[in-house]
Parts: sequence; structure tokens; C-alpha cells
Amino acid sequence: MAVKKLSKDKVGEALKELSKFRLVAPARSDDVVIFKEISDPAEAYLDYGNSTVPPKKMVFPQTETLFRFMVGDPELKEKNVEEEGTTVIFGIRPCDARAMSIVDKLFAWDYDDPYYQKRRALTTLVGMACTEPPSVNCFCTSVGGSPFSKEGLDILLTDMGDYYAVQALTEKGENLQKTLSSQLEDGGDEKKVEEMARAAEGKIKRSIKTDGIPEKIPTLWDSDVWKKVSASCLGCGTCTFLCPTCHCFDIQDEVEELGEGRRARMWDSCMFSEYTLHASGHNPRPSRKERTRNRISHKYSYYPNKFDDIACVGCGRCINLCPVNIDILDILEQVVEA
Amino acid sequence: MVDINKLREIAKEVISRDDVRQVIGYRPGTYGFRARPAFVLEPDDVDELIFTPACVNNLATYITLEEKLPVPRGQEPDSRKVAVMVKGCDSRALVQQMEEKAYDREHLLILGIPCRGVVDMDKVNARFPDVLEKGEIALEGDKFVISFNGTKEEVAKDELLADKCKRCRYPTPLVSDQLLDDEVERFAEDDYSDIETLEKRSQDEKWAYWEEKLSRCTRCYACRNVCPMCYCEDCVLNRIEPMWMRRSVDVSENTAYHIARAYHLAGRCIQCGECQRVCPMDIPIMELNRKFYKDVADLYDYEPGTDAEASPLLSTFSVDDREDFIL
Amino acid sequence: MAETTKMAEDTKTDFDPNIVAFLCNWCSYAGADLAGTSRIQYPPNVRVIRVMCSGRVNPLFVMNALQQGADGVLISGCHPGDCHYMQGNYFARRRFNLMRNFLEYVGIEPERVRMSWVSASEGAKWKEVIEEVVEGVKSVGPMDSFKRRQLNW
Amino acid sequence: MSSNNGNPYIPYRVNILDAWYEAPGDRCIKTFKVTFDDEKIWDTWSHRPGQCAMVGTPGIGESMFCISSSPTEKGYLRFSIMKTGKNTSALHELEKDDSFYIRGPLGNTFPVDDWKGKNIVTIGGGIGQAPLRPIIQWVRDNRADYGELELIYGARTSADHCFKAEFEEIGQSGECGLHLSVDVEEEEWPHFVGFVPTLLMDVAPKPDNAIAVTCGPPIMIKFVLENLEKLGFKPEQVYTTLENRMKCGIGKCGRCNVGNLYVCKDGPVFSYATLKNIPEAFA
Repeated sequence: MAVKKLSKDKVGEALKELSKFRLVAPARSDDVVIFKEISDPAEAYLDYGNSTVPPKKMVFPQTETLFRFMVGDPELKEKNVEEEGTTVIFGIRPCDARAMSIVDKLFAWDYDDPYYQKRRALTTLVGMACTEPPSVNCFCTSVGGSPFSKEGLDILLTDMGDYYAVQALTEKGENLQKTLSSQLEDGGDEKKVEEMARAAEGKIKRSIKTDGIPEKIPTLWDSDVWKKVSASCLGCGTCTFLCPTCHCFDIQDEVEELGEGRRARMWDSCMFSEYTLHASGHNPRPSRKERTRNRISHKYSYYPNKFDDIACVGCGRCINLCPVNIDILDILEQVVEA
Repeated sequence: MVDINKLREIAKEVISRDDVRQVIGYRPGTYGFRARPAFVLEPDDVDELIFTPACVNNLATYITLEEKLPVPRGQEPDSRKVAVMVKGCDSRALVQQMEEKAYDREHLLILGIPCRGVVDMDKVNARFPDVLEKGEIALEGDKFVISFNGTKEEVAKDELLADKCKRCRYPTPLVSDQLLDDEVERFAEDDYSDIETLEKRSQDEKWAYWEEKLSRCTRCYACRNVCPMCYCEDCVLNRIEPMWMRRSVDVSENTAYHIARAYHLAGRCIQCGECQRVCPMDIPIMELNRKFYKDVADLYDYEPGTDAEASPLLSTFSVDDREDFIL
Repeated sequence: MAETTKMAEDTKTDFDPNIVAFLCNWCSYAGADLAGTSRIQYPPNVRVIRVMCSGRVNPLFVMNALQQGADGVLISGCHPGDCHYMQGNYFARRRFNLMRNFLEYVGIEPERVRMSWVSASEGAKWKEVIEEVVEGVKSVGPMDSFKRRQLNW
Repeated sequence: MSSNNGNPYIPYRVNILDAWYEAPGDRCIKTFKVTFDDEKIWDTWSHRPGQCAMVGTPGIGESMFCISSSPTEKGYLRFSIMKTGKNTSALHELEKDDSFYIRGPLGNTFPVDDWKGKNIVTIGGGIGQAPLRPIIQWVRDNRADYGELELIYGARTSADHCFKAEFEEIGQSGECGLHLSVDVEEEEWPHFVGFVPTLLMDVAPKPDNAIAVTCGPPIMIKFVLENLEKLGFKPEQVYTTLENRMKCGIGKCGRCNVGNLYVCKDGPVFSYATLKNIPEAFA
């Protein structure tokens, strides 16, 4: 499909048009950028690097009801995800969209996860290409992505100065483009977009050679490397909660007075001590060493083993926000050297 | 300024002792201006140690963080000392831990670093964005000297100084076995103006203020885990029976979490500011802790982390405690 | 009484607050009991939870009550010096003085968390305390902000 | 799956036909015999020996347990549950005619079809007999397909023995070898005294054309595996089951992995040949 143009002074109008869906866009709260549902186009903050919390929470909410119940009543009321309607995530970065297509595989593995999949099917991803890397710690090009990656996206926008180049990539994207037909113009310059994509790749400063890492990691089971890289770990959930591919969750029942309750799932982190704690008190991963080993192994060995993709898109959030500067690239370098 | 060679020399001496297991200090980070904790196990490792205004972490956390794993049959537990480098503020965490009898003083070898202030890394990154190459920060007089990529820039101290340092009343460690530098005179006072401003707002304004901040919380528990005073082996947050704190994330649960966290630090928080520093969502957590800190000082004339011989505030009382709020 | 509360505003008088009271077994519970056996009339808004001592009351209890829909919480124990366990009420006093100030700081009105000393012989005082607590809670209205909201999916 | 619209997170309600205690104590074991509240679920339900189900009650939680009845036992499922935590304590409160909820069947199965024509040895300890029971029942109900069946089982005391009545019946029928043990000497105990791995060496089953299946406390499994090796069993002839903390049971929630295998979905049944290469399996 031909590349269209969305003039920057028509962005507000386009967002207004899109707000007939559940419209999600980056917004500011103090100095933090977060993706959230917006009703007013003015809330959208498009001059952003990347959000602190990845937009995965829009298809995989941090807390999600699975079903409701009344204690003692046999009837269980399943949550109807479809009620939420169509969602448009406007301005998602290519790495975060790619993360979704990676996590899709897990949620469709043998058992369909109805909550995730229904919501995913109802979601259209309008990506914003990274003409400049959002952070110095971006390394998407090392793990199979790129600042202009189209994987997982339905539409890709590229900031061309006074307009956005609009490329529809899927049927969903084309449909959305039709919705915006009165805001879009013809004449986007595809060649220029490609040129910018190449230039953007060159601006990614950090990198790691991932060849051989998935095979190497299992051989390092007893290696000192894990103790070394986890010594300063605090065991908090920052790296996992802010990771666009981390998908582990806990399931808890919550009951209100009068017996009304719900079973809900919520994000969990493999870095928490209680994550693997048995009811007997035994913990197969008793210290931060084992937990760090599992986190890195899961991303760079177990996941690619099962689903072919490394479960890391190189967004750099865990590096930027780790309280003690544990740096996944630093760990991987030590893995390679070990 | 701490002489880096002297620091390494002392660290080398310490780690070479038979009764010392490790030295916890600082080393350069992996990118930009960051520094990170260093765990020195061998004399040769001391060469990576540094101390600069980028060394923001409170290393006292690691004293209580280490898991107490079962000792394999036939082996003796490692009872050697842990040596730890602490700034003035960090040292108060050790004092408070000792006041609470978290461990034996004998367990520690404290290397005190008199400190003239550390930077707020967010302010540094805002001022010098996109620096990947390893840069250095030094404090010279009332200026920070920032060098990276062959350039050198001076910035007024006040511009990059961490907020907690602007209120620091204990720049020299309150407890140490050895000071790595000359004592630093107190250079700041705390007037609690930030807390008072907030106190004066209406109830609705206060709730709205906190609702906006706390609704951002992702409950990653970085603030809990980084806190040197949060060292309960069985945290109330991990309890499922009874479940005091739910894991689900919404304004009510998040507020409950932050109230509980702050309350559990009442009379214990030593103002190192780590919780607020590590918060990825920029929640002003210290404004919660400081409210308790201020009230504890006003009502009970108590300052946590200043006297290892004192009794913890809430496990003691005075018959004359104020009770004008009681019906 | 040590602290005066605002009188209920006209607009809020039809609001019937739920108040959870944690009463110590030895004094306040007996005091409330005495009020009952003496047929003293007082507002019926209080749900009593008996604890062995006011020192047993964890601030998490208070928070949980507010989260679960209580509009106000009262903690009541023996007068200073009278604690069955010698010191429990002194610990409680420190705890809730700080807690109350703190809740006010995050926007939860101090009228919602009250503490009182009521002895086993003070049936009449129990009535006064309850009246004041209820008036206080009425003056600030229902507790909506901190209440759990999970019931919408 | 009929009544949950294919949503694997929605549990089925089951009614307790019968419930009884197997073993006393702080960590007592209770067996539940249940059937589906909605009889129609039986039409679509099929499980195999070794498979599991998430068992629990909405409002309390759920945890993973093996289905301790064989598919050859029609009209009911059995669960034998040790009282350990919040959920199991709540389950232990339940009696005949009460209800709870299950999700399943989950996980893989013992390859009982591949074992046809072979001798089978089961080596169990304590509650570890629960996943072995469906195999025993399956073999007994398909007696002609299998060779000799040898049961080795032990617990701390005779009172701690699970499935006492069934063992007694099996012992009396003489249809298979039965070897019981207690850890410590007690009066009037006619059988072996000592730990299960020792009993195993005492029985010394022959490895030829045999399959050994073991389940029990980790320390027992460790020594049983060693001893089986001494007896000449090859890793491919030895099977065991693993357990870990689980939440979803369907390979999504992430926590139960050992190495790159999810115990809930790739397991709980593993051959020792597989586990030997996964250090985390015995963590």
C-alpha cells in the first residue's frame, strides 16, 4: 500500500477520530511517560522517548479479573473481554510491538489464553518509528529488531518533520487507515522512510552478539558468573515489571465482605523470593543467584529454545531503571566470556 | 575528597585480613555516569573500587539483604566479618539496624566515608542526556566537575546535588571503625518546608495529590527491597494468610501499601532517600517517610539512626506521651 | 473531651456512617457493655471488635477496615496506668498518634480514626465517645476515596 | 471441555462422594472421591495416569494435585491431599456432599501404552504414592497387558501409610509383589524396617524388561535413583514426577519451570534420562 501522510496539525483531529475506540496513547504524569486511555487528544504526549511501563499492560493488564463468584454459589461469571471493545494503541514503539508478537506465542502455546488473545485480536497497534533512539541503552538491533521494525505493528508512523509518514502493514491497519481517510493525504515518501530507517539503525549505540548464547547458557549452570552478576541485586521487580516481554503472573482470589469475590491474575516477578516458594517452605530458587540465573536463562535460552525468539527486544528499560545498575548486556558479555 | 589510592589501600588491607569475608564498596557503572556496588572478595579486586559523588547507593542494605542459606552438613557457617563503606547517611542505617539488634556489631567492619554530597542521577541525565561513554563526576568546592568523552564541564553544586544532601545533617558517618577522610562539618539543615507545604493543603487536595502519584505505582517493591531498614525475613506483603495487603494494583491497594510501608518505617527511616531514588515511577516516597520523621522528632524528640544504644521508638513509651488526641 | 469535632453539617446528616470499634477486653468492652445494661442510648453506628488489649491493634487493622468500607475507626482501651497488661495502651497511644497524623497527611481525615480511654465503669463516657465519633465522621462524610474498588471487573 | 467454553482458567465444580483420612498428624492426608456437579462433563473428560488437576475453592485459591485414580475407575476421580498451606487446610475442612472446584486434566502422562509387556516396579514414599496409585490401578485393570507388578512403599510409621486398605487387599490377593516399610522400628510391624531406598536394595527388582517409577520426598528420590542405577536400571527405564509451585497449570504463568521444561505442561512425569540433564530438576 502506498505511504500516506498525516500532517502534524491534523494529529489532534486524527486522535479525536480514533477516540471512538478505546484510545491509548503516551501521556505524562509528572516526569513519567505512561501509556493510558485518553479521552482528550491534548493528553497525548507524542514528543516522548519511550514509556516507563511498556504498553503490554494494555493487552496484559497488571491486574485482571478472570472470573467473579459468590462464595457458596456454584455459578462462576467469566470476564467478558470483548466488552472492552476495540483498542487502538497509538504511538507504541516498534520494540514494544515486537515484544507483543513474541509473547503471543506463549499465550497461544497449546492452551489458548482467552483473555490475552481476545484482547490482542481487538487491539490495533499504531507504531511510532524511532528516528532517534529513545535511550542510550537501546540495543534492539542485536536481538532481531530495529528502530523501524514492523513486526507486530498494524501501522507504522515515521516522524518526517512536519508530517508523519503512515504505512499500513496489516488488514487491521488498513481498516484504521480508512477510518482516518479525511485526515490522511497521499504522497508519503517511502524511499525517505527507508533511508531514515537505515540511519536510525546506525544510531543504536549498544550491541551484543547473541549467536551461541542460547546454547551457552545451559552449560554455565554451576558457573560463578551468576553469583557475581547477582551480588548487588535487590530482588525487586523493576526489571521484570518494566520488561515488555516479561509475562509471568500470579493468580489470587480476593473476597469482599458478603462473600462477593473474584479470581484475578496479576503480574509477578521471578525476582521475588516468594515466586517459587512451595507451601512446605522449600524454595527451589532460594537466593538471588538462582533467580537471576532463571531470568537470564528464560529470556536468552529457554524461550528461544521453545519459541525461536529471544524474549528480549532490547528496549533498555531494565538497564536504565535498575536501582543498582545491573546491566543485561554486561551479564551477557560475562556469559559469553565465561 | 576521598583519596582513591588511600581507599584502595585500606580496602586491600582489610580484605587481606583472615577475619574479613568481603568488602562492599563502589565501582564504576556500565555506562554513563553511573556507579554500582562492588563486592570485593580478593585483594586484587580492590583496583576497581572508587568513591565519587556518583556513588549514591546505600550499601548498608546489603548487610541484611544476604540470604541466610542452610549451611551444608559438615561445614561451619562463615562467621567472618563483612566490611562495608558507608557515607554519613548510610551509616545511620547501620546505627538503626544495631539499635534494633538486627545483628552483632562484631559482624561488621565499617569504613566510613565523610561525604560532601552525591548527585541526583536524574538531574545529571537531564543535564547531560545520551551519554553512553563512561563519564566521571567529581566535587570540587561548590562545583561538580563532569568529564566525559574528552570534555569537561563545571556545574554549580546545587544544580545536581541530590535533594537529600541539601538537608543532610550527618555528613560524617556516625559509626565507623576507620574513616577514609577527614570529618566533614555539617553543611545543611532540614526545615521540612516541603512537608509543611503539603500539610497545609486541604484534605481533598492532599488525597488528589497522593492519588495521582500512587496510582502510578507498579508495586515492583524496589522501594521496599532497597531500604536498609526493610529486612523482615517474612514481609507482611508476602503473607497470604491472612492477606493484609493484596497484590492487585489499584489506588486503594497502592495507597494501603505505601501507608503500611511508611508506617513500618516510622521512627526507623534514616533519610537515605534510596526508596525515592529507585522508584521507576518517580513517586515522591520520601515525602511520606519525612512526615513520620518530622512527627517523631516533634512529638517524641526522637531521631532514628543516631544512637545505637537507644530503644526503638515504637517498642518503648513514656508515661507522659502526648494524648491530646484521645477522647 | 480533649479534641472538639465539627458539628455535622445539615447536608450530611442523613448519612449513616459505619464505624468499626476495636475495644480492649478489660476496660472499654466492659464499659460499652455497661452502657448497654444501663440502657444508655447511643448511636447504633458502631460495630465492635473485641481485642485483648488496645496494644494488640495493628494499624493494618485500621487500614483494612477503612478499605473494606468503614467510614471511621475507633480504638479504645484502658486509661493510662490501668492496662491489664501494664503497658499495652501506652504503646497503642504512640502508634495511633503517629498513624492519625499520617493518615491526615495523605488525605484521610483525622475524624475517621479516633482513640479513646473508656474504663469498665464509664458507661456514660462510652455514650459520649460514640456520639462524638459519629458526629465527627458525619461531618466528613462517607469514606469513598480509600475504599476498595475492585468490584467493577 | 463443555461448561467452561474452552476457557482453561474456569474450573469445574465437583461434589464429594466420599472423603476419608489416610494418615494423621499436622500434615495429615485426606482422600476425596468426587464426581462432576455437571454430569455432562464426564462425556468430554478423559485423563491418563499421571495427569494432574488444579484443585481448590474460589475465594481460597487453587493448587496442583495429581489425580490419584486411574481412568479405568469410572464415575469418580480421586485426590489425596496433604494438609500443608492455606488451600489444603481449607480442602481438609470439606466432607462428603461438599463441593470444590477442579481444572484439568493437566500435564503429561506416564507412557503406560509403551510399557505394555513390561514388568513394572513402583517405589513410593509417604504421599508420593498418590501419583503411583493410578499406574497400579491401571495395570491391575489391564492385567494381561503387563508383566509382573512389584510395589515398594514406605512411610515414617505404619500410621502414616497411605492407601492401607488397598495395600492390604493387594497383599491378600497375591496378584503382585508387595513390600512395605516403616522408617523406625515399631511393635507388631511384620514388614521391613528402614528407609525406602534400603528396602529397594533388599527387594532388588531385576532391570530386564522392567520400568521403575518412583515418587516421594526429594531425598528419597535421590537415593532411589542411585540405587536403581546400582541395580542396573538404565535412565530410560526410570520415571518420576516433579512438583513446583504452580498458578496457571497451563504453561503460561512461568514459575514452575525446571530448566526449559514447565512441570505443569511438559511434566509432571519425566524419565530420569531427561532429568539427568537438567540440574534444576533436583533443586
